[in-house]
Amino acid sequence: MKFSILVNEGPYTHQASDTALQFTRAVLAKGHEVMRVFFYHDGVNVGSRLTVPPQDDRNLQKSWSDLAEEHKLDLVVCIAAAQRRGILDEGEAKRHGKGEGAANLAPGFRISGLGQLIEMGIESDRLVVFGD
Amino acid sequence: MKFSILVNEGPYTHQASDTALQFTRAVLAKGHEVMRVFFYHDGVNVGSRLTVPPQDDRNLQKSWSDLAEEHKLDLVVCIAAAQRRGILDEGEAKRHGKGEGAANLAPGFRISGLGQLIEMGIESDRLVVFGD
Amino acid sequence: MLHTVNKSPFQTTTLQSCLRHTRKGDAVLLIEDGVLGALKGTDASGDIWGRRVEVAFYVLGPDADARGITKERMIDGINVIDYEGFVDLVAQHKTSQAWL
Amino acid sequence: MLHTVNKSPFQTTTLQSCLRHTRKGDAVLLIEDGVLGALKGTDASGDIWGRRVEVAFYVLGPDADARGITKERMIDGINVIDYEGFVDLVAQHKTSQAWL
Amino acid sequence: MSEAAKGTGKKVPKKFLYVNRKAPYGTIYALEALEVVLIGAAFDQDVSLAFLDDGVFQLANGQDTKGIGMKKFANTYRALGDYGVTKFYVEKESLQSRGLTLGDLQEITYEDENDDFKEKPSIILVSRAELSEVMAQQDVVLSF
Amino acid sequence: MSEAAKGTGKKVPKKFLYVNRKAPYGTIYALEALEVVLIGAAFDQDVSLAFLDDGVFQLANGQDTKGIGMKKFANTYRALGDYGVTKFYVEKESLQSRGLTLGDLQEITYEDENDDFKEKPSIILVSRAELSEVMAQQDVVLSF
Repeated sequence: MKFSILVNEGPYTHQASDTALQFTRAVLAKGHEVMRVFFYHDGVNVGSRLTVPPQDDRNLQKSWSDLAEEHKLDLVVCIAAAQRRGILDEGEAKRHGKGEGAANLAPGFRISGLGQLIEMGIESDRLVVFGD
Repeated sequence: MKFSILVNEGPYTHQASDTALQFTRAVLAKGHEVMRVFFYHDGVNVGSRLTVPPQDDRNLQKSWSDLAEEHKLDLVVCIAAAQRRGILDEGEAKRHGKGEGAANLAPGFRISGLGQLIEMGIESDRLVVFGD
Repeated sequence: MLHTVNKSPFQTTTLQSCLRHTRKGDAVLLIEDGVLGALKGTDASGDIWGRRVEVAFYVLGPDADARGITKERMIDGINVIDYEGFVDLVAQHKTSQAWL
Repeated sequence: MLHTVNKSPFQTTTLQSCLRHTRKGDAVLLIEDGVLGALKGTDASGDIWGRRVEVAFYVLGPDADARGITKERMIDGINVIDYEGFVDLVAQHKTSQAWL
Repeated sequence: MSEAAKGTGKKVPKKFLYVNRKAPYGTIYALEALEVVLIGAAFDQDVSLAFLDDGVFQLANGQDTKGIGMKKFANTYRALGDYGVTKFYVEKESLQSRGLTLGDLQEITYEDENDDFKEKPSIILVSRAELSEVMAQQDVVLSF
Repeated sequence: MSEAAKGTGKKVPKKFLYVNRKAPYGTIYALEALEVVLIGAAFDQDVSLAFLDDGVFQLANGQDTKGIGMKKFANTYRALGDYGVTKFYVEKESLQSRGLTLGDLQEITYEDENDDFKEKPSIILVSRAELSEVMAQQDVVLSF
């Protein structure tokens, strides 16, 4: 079965991105397909490569990036939500004059539009929402 | 009278940092002193220089930075909360190997410890909390 | 003591919890989505009405305006203030407690 | 329809609103702080008890464990599942609705 | 439905429901949900909006956000008809609990292209039971 | 009190109350509040903690967070006594509404240096009215 996942909250503050991560792992463990994970609202903050959680705590960005690499997941950060909250890839950082090296989007994530969320609804068998 | 302000939520998602901004302006307009504004929890995200809000919307980071410049405000972002959420000044960015130009702390903000929050409580006449 | 409440009384139990901890002479200021609690004739308005004698109630006007809540639709006796009035309220009370 | 609820029933009205919109044959899964709703003998437990005949109730075990809520302390008839059980529940129902 | 679509090789539109349960301005969810609806309108699906609990305040009349320095987006709901988004299910019980009537909400209409472009109301007042029925019929439910 | 302090040039400790009303793990507020309490303990103020509403779950026995992949921080409350944080006001009505008794909470104690280092309970069970009284006596109330 083809699953898609929507993550509406940022890391650490709300449990949503933890639950979504565990859920996504379980979807894969059960042999289902994950079409895409879409990060919206504060969820875009999961895709910041600048987070430095305490050493005895989990690292949510890294966990997602690793899972994406291992399973070729499509992790999409909403461009409008990301701009509002200061998550930029290289193109965006340059376009907005934020200076060399300022891009903070983590490996394995890409920035795209809300159409990608609608597509998930259209093309997946199941869409599951995690938020606050 | 000496006021201090605690901001517990990030920009745009919750109204807390808007209300805190309007409140701080009113404190100054009434001739009171603002000892410090402390940003905790997701509030640290107010201090990201990478936010690019829509052109017809307010720019919260810029509004705070401008207010700080105009009134010599002390805007402090909690270091532990900021690391978790990926808000780093130059020293922090370097220390954690995030690469040249990666620091995303906005002008007028500084990163410091939770002791600064306790100090606000001890030394201010009034401490007001905005959050979710 | 000045209490601030920023949550809708229809969505959370925050206002209720705040009101149960108010004492005679306290002030309660509704801000942000908390201003929805000022509406009269709702499932929640009895809570404020029941405390109106002992507690002074205030609403942040700009937040009420944003949500289309006019003075006429508010529970009788609630005072509408602006941000400077908010500052005055804080100054008048030794301590503020935010019910988040 | 599978409904998920991630809020405490003591703090918000989300579980109540969800339950009022469930139909016969629906499933409700409590996750995150929502698992507090599974406790028996609380001010909130009547809501779930009242819907237990028409609706199947599930609790995400890892979330219950984290909050110290053992099976014995849950309302009778609630099923405890893990993340893979969550996936199965989603697969079994055409649509999921998250009550946020 | 997706089975049928597979059989013919033609895509049948899916039924999308956007659930609005939060008040505007205190949090961004109402605004960013609306942004999804706007983008989603371009995809030719069968779109409905539900307004229940504090979500009914999103449609309230007389909003004036100048004092809080935020952008008022209530007018945008009125433009959705032009994008083919014409089903706004508003829950009666949610209005009643909040002391509201239909008259406290903005008027939202669309021009029915299947009926000589007559102007018709987009808001459909429904009971809780009716709204539950609408929810049950959906293929995709998005809540924010 | 601050007036008196000014007069003598000596600083009288302020009464700090940390208000905990949220359950742990679903959101970070409980954990980050605890981090403030830990830092605050170094400042020699008169510190109290209040646990009411869902905040009482922060002290619940038997928490096991392995399954959710998060760090369990409940043990840290037990260490606060060593830092001079010894007043944990827990509201009776909040426990009752949630079907809890004192026995469902961790035991938290401190050694009283003014009483031959006897081990004493840090948790003080109070009624809602008593907690309101405690709140009213504070100089600084921090809520997260």
